[in-house]
Amino acid sequence: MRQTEHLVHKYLRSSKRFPHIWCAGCGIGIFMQALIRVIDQNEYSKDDIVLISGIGCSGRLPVYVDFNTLHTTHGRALTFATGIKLANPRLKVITVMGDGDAVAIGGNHFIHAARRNVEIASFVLNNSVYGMTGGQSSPTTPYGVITASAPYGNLEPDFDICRLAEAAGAVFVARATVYHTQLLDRLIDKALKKKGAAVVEVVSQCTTYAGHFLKLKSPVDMMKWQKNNSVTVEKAKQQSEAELEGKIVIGVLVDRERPSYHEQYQSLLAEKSKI
Amino acid sequence: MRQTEHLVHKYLRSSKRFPHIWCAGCGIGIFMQALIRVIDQNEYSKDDIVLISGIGCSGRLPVYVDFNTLHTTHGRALTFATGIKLANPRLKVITVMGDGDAVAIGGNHFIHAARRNVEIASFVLNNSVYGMTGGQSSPTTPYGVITASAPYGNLEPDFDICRLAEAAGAVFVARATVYHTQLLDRLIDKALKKKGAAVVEVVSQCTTYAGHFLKLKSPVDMMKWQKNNSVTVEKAKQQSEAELEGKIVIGVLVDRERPSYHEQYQSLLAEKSKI
Amino acid sequence: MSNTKVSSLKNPRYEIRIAGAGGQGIILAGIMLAEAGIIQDLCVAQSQSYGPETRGGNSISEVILSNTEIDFPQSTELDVLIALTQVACDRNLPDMKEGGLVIVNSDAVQRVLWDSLVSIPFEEIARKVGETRAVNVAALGSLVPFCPLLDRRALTRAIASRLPSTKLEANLQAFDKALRFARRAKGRLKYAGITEEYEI
Amino acid sequence: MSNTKVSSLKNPRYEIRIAGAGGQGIILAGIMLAEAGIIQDLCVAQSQSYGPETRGGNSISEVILSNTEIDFPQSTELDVLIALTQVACDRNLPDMKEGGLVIVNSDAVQRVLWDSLVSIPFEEIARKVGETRAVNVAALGSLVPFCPLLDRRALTRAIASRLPSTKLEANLQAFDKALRFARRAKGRLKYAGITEEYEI
Amino acid sequence: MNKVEIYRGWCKKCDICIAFCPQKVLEADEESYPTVVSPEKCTGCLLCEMRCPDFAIVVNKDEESRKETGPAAGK
Amino acid sequence: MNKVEIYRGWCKKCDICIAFCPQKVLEADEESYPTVVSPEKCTGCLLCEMRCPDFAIVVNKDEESRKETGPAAGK
Amino acid sequence: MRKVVKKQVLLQGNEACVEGALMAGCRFYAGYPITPATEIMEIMAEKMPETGGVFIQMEDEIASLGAVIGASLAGMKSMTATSGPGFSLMQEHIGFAGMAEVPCVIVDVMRAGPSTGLPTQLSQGDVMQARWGTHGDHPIIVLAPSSVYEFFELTVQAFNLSERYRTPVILLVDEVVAHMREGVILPAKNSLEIEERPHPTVPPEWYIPYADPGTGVPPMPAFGDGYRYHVTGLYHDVRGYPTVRTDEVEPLIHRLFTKISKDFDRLQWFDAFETEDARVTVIAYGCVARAAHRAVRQAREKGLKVGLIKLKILWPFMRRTISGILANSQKVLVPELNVGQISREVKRVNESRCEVVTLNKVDGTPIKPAEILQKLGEIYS
Amino acid sequence: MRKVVKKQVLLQGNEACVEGALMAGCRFYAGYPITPATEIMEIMAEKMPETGGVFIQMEDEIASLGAVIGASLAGMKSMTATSGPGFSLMQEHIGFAGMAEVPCVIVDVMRAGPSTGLPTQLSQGDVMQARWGTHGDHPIIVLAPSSVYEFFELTVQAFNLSERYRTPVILLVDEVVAHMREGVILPAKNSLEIEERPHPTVPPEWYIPYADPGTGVPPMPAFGDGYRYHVTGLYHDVRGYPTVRTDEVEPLIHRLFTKISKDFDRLQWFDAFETEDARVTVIAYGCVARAAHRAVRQAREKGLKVGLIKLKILWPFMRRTISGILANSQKVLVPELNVGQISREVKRVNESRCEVVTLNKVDGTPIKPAEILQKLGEIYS
Ligand SMILES: Cc1ncc(C[n+]2csc(CCOP(=O)(O)OP(=O)(O)O)c2C)c(N)n1
Ligand SMILES: Cc1ncc(C[n+]2csc(CCOP(=O)(O)OP(=O)(O)O)c2C)c(N)n1
Ligand code: SF4
Ligand code: SF4
Ligand code: SF4
Ligand code: SF4
Ligand code: SF4
Ligand code: SF4
Ligand SMILES: [Mg+2]
Ligand SMILES: [Mg+2]
Repeated sequence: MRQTEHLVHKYLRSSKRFPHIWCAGCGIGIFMQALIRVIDQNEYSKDDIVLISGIGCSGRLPVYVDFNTLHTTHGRALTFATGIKLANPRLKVITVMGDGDAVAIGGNHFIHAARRNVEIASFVLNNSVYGMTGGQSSPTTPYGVITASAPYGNLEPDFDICRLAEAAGAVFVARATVYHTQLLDRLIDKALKKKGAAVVEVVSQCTTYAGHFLKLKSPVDMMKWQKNNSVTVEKAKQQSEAELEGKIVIGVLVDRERPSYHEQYQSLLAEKSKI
Repeated sequence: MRQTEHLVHKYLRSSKRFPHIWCAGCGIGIFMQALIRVIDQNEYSKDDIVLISGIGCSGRLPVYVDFNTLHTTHGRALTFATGIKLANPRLKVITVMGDGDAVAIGGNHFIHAARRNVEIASFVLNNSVYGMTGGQSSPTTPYGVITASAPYGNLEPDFDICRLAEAAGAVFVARATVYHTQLLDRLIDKALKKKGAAVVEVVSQCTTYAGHFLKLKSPVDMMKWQKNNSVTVEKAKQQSEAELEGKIVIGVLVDRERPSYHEQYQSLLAEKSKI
Repeated sequence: MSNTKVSSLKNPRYEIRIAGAGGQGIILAGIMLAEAGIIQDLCVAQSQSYGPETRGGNSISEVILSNTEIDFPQSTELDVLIALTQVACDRNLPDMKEGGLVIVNSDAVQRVLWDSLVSIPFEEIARKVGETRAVNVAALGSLVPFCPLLDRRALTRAIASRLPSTKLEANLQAFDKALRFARRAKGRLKYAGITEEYEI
Repeated sequence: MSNTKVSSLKNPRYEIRIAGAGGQGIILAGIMLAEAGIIQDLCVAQSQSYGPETRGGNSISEVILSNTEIDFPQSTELDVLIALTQVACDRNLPDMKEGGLVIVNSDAVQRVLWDSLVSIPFEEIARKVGETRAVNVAALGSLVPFCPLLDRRALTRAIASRLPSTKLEANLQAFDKALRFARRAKGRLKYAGITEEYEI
Repeated sequence: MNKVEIYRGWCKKCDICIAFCPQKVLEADEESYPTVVSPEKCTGCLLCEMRCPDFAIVVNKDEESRKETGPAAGK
Repeated sequence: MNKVEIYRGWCKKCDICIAFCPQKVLEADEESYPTVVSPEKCTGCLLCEMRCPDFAIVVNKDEESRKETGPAAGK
Repeated sequence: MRKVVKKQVLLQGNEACVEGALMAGCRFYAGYPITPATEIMEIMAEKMPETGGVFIQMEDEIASLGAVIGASLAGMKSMTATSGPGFSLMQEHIGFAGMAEVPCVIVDVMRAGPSTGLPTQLSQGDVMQARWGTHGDHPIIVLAPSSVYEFFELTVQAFNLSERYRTPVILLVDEVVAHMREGVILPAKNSLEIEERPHPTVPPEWYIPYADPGTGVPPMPAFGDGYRYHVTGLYHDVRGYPTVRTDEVEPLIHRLFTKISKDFDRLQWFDAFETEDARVTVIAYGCVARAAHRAVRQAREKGLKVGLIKLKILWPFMRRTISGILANSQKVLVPELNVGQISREVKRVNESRCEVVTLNKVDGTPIKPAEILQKLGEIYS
Repeated sequence: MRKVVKKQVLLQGNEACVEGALMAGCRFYAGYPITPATEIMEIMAEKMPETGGVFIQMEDEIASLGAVIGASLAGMKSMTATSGPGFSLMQEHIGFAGMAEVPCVIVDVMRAGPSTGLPTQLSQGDVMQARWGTHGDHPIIVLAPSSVYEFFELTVQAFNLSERYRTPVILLVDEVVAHMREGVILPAKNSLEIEERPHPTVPPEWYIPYADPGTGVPPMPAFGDGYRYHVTGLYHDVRGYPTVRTDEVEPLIHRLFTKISKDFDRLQWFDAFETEDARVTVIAYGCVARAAHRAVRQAREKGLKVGLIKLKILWPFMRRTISGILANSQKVLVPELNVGQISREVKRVNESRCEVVTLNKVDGTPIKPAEILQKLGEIYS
């Protein structure tokens, strides 16, 4: 019986680059496979997809896949994405950002993209740490834990990325973990189809750095932790704030309608353009 | 009967600089007077107050008052404030920012300061426009209105500054207008006393630029508009979202307790410092 | 690229400055004046300056008119200064060409130490025509009798092109009134060297 | 500031490089080696390089030991190369001094074209002592018989100072085993010019 | 009687004090400056002072108002 | 029978596939690579494939599983 | 073609810039307001929708240039405009555009600095920053107009150069040139040569995004054109993939420089006045060149043999042209509205051929013709 | 004082930097991680609380330098460290610190650029950026160590200069110097002279914050000291209040420059090796100076009369020292890990006294002694 070909091969750039640079058990690869799977299911043309990242371990994703790919500067992926979508609205524009990328240095672009509502599907790979630079605290690092830049424990509370996106105005906000792959697929699918600024927080594991300070030794432990600490949106509604303390609420958190920026701009063009 | 001295004279730097540069009827002066009043009531020492602004019409405030004053770069007031408060926790650190300053270019520092919870009292003078540069849209400019940079109407929805501060983690969040001076006094007072990141949105009028596009001709019209469109938090609780559409909800929106960054840092110092 | 011989300096070059406070429409007046030059197919250069306080600070607008290419686009020595406030007058006098003409707003300027001086009540004129903001256009009217390069019709066309039609009538009235004032004043001028020079 | 006459080059300078894959503790080994130099009061310079892939990429660490001031702190021609992987061996051979010594990890390196070669099963040794991560310390052990400047006791002290005490025992065992391997290998070496030079 | 003083050197004629005085104490004069037309109606509520963007208006309360509402805005 | 294939060239021995296979189909061999120990138990649920961060595992479903759950993860 | 006699129009410098951009085919503008560049943004907000282009106001200058680069990658000619503080913030992305070879035009209307400085006042203080502001070795093209018409013309050329070389091009403008109005005759739509970035002619399978086609400038498809490729700010191989191999890094850096430097001869843009027999030559740019022009005229009237070179390109520095001048003059005078920036370059290439005299002003006001004239008188011998 | 014989310790360059900062009295660190500067931040995170100082990780580099400036205004000696991309982002605030005269130290551990470049590789590409990166005319001091000990020593001096002149000081370090370990003997705590910013001696009522006390450096109280004053990035008068008056602007800019330039003589920091009779002199800095040192030794062994000047201060450029060298050598060789940055300055001040030869490498790897030796051989005559 012949060797079965993994679906990803239809989308990978060249096997020379593999195995990829991510550490054993790192969650980024799990997300990458899910993204490819959903794109494949929807039969989007590779030519129409633009995949944009910032800088970080997650920022290395685009180089592996055969789309129009763009590895930008740290924190700024959404600014490039905005330009691309407005310049050619036919393109399906996707950003992949790390937690540091999206909400540390890139926090301003993150909230403005959510507000402005340009149709971009954004995925924040939240591993609660700066992976690429060696395990420093990020704005999503839990309070109190010890990191490379917080040897006495992190004194800062963490952001809730989804609440921030919601408060800023994103029309679709959702959360999954890389453990919950099927949910992840569904959320990616919804985000890719949303006409407007869609944000999915993907809770992931940095096995090399975050495992250490979260006192979870192996990738498996970290994924078990994701499994055991997650609560679906539906269940969460029936729980008290205290019960939800420290839990990961997964599922669709916001799904609302608002005309996207580029739709409105297209109407403006239809009205004003003299050519 | 001798001429009564206005309270502000105790705090103004030199009457040579007056009348100040703000346009007739601009709300910034009303806020400035309120701030002085509350500081005076609390008998804070001028030497202990550091007043920090970014760039914009509101950024011109510090030059007039006899505190330790700092006029920084556009959008970055909170970063300087953070350094000052941590370097000398005894100081009462206050920032005054415009809406563009605080949540356009400065949006990232705004959410991080709220999250980090350094004890800084921040006042965002929201006139819904870039006043200093001549009336361009800001992130709080209402949808649809025509501005110097949106000749065909603003296509972007506006931020709710207070919701953003809340989602980011600020421990005290409140809103007043310059019409509601007494409320303003109370909120300034609470913010100055809060141990942690406190944010007060001060809805103000830019009579020169915003009046124009809001179709409110005079400062008086604009303040009437503030009066007529405001709803107190208490009343708002009894109203539906639809009823609140376009309304300014005033009062204390968030008031919660969380140890401030510098308190925690002081404990860390007490434990680790070898000198 | 080109290596040109520069032409002689013996070309008439007429430097006009309007000075006053922010909000008096001074920059617009400069633009109208420059626009008139364009309509007459002259070479023109218009520039302005104002303090950081765009609103209320001191503001000036200048126009250079010339028959040939303008090398330096800002004033070197003013042929005419129109001063709408006392401060503006005091600050700008040092930039006058010897023998140049100073036109002041008599409603706001009291003291001027200059020989060749014309005083016109621009604010009064503006009030009279029912459009207090017409001070700037009135100021332009006062220029006509003195500036040989300037064509009255071109200037009114330029004014018309930059004003909303509802305000035009009153503004042109102010323009005419000021022009007539100026004409009368010209007769009384002790010395007005610069204007003579071109008035052939 | 000073204008010194530089001293002669005739000073012994000993260049050691450890090369392998990220995660093999190579940089730590370099630091231990340098630390040993410090303990012996030698002049030392330690440096490293790795690709952007800190994890898993190629990684090298080098140490220069000298009795006198070290001018250039990186290798020019290696006296000793310890290669823990085949790729590391292939890539670093070109930097060898003629007659220098190559020590390879026989568990991972099969082909080497070099005269003065010593092959030691570092991984095997590490497994034997029950601490698979002791490969790097084992590698250090193999250096002792060949590097005349290096004092065994200083090196073990340096190792002890950089390891958690729970791991120390096993690591020192690996160190000793590798040292003994190396001693035996030294006897069999066809040609080991560089080492002779200092071994007096 | 409460005394409302206006400092013309700083006043920018924005009309705010006039518009929002609950007692209609103030009116614009022919030069558009606010001026006190009904001093007797003034309750010393200080709203005009507090809302003046240019610190150009100050209310000197009489004994009675002081007792009721405190000495001045700042104290 | 469903066939689970593991590509060692890419596998980084993270154990994720082993730990989360609902049927305990996989186990680590002596080199720590995952290996199929109970092929017959595999239900073709694809969870191992979907969770492998290195695309090193692929499940070739038999006819029956295909009918029940569709052809493969991607389709 | 029927020749239409076109009439003068009165344009502000910043307006002329927009006209130039439109003529060059700019269809994307992203920006953030800042004095004295704001007009460019405001006019663009009006014009872009009319021309089927895109205008967007971003949250800051970093975002603005990010969006501009993105739009350019999607195939649109794109630009932004700012002033000192915003220009400082754009530096990281200027380097990105250089490294990823994304055409774009950045206008810096200089104001007096450093820091917030004098927002409404005149200066030429950003000349060196335009060359060296971003980290790492990189080439850059910087143009400096001295009149309203030149601002129009050089904006067109900025786009042309940017497309031709796939590089960010900076227009460095002083406040006088940005804000003054002059009568200009705009050329007819099709009378100017408009350049487009090289497009790949091979099918996507053959396309190697960063291979040197001989010109140093690899063809560039737009995202969505079917040529899927990878763009990064990391050092990359010819396929665009990250590399640390010295044999791939070195040629990349080398190509980034040589694609422009091979054309140095074509990039000597200047106007010369009376330089042929000049004993003293003034080297100037921007509004100072206008003052110098008048001063040179006045000096000639007095019989002084002086000339003027007005630089239109500041970077790459016109070594060739200036060397020629230095060889033939006894002295050169470099008046600038800064403490001496281009004069450093003049000295660098001078090799003591002649005396380099500077005239500097940093108080926010213009250098007047009389000041230059006086200096010319002083140093003339 | 009893002399204690101190022993060598093995320190990494970045560790030595922290030791230097601590010895200089640094009590505030704000930063954002970036290769290859991250170690400085991580060690500071550990050391600051131990020394009673403050450490904070900010949301980006802009915020980091903002916090550093704030802390310095509140009286603490403060620093941050970054690399190219972060250094580009800091440019606006570097200008602010210069204009507002706030002492602070910024370490730029250079990586190969432009843009993201080669994060882990070696380069000296930011030399010109360190001088010219922010907008507007401004002076700056930039130091460049070439060994672990020097990194320690120059960090102490960076604080000293920063305090003495109330100016930001930049430490420009290459990856080799930052990451290598050498044995160093740290001086005893009190053996080094530590400078403090001038403090006002007059009572608050008499204090005029930006008046020149003769030294060009006005006394600086801390916020909270009772001297309430205004700090701004705008041009300001002696009281710190915004001004556009040319008679106030001009003296301010002038003072900002002269407070440093009057001390040029004191700021010629270099080491010279065998330069006295050298026919060819190498001018180098950072790790390249180490390679040059060896090459010069080797060349001398062969009988070539060559020497080396190792620069410790890059900016202000040591015109005086270099002019002396240029006057006495027949040729100078400037090897650099960039396309030629300091060599431009050498050429500028050369005035054709001697031939300036460059040796450049931009592939992320070091220049080896052998390469310099070879070049020396080639040009020696
Ligand atoms: C302007 C700038 N600052 C800092 C860096 C260094 N840097 C690279 S990645 C990174 C953080 C990565 O963290 P995150 O975004 O969470 O991604 P992860 O690696 O965890 O996937 C940092 C700080 C940079 N490249 N550019
Ligand atoms: C980096 C930078 N970008 C842009 C500017 C120009 N600028 C000055 S103030 C301002 C906006 C002011 O708006 P806001 O903050 O709302 O204050 P307001 O004037 O309305 O009080 C802008 C864009 C600047 N000074 N610095
Ligand atoms: S460091 Fe962490 S985030 Fe980065 S590849 Fe490794 S496991 Fe993944
Ligand atoms: S422009 Fe607007 S915000 Fe600025 S001073 Fe005038 S009214 Fe106030
Ligand atoms: S104090 Fe009150 S009542 Fe009296 S004038 Fe002022 S607003 Fe009116
Ligand atoms: S509120 Fe103040 S500024 Fe306005 S009119 Fe009254 S006194 Fe004058
Ligand atoms: S497909 Fe499902 S049952 Fe089969 S091996 Fe994978 S996880 Fe186990
Ligand atoms: S999940 Fe993938 S990488 Fe991990 S052990 Fe299984 S096959 Fe290997
Ligand atoms: Mg992360
Ligand atoms: Mg505003």
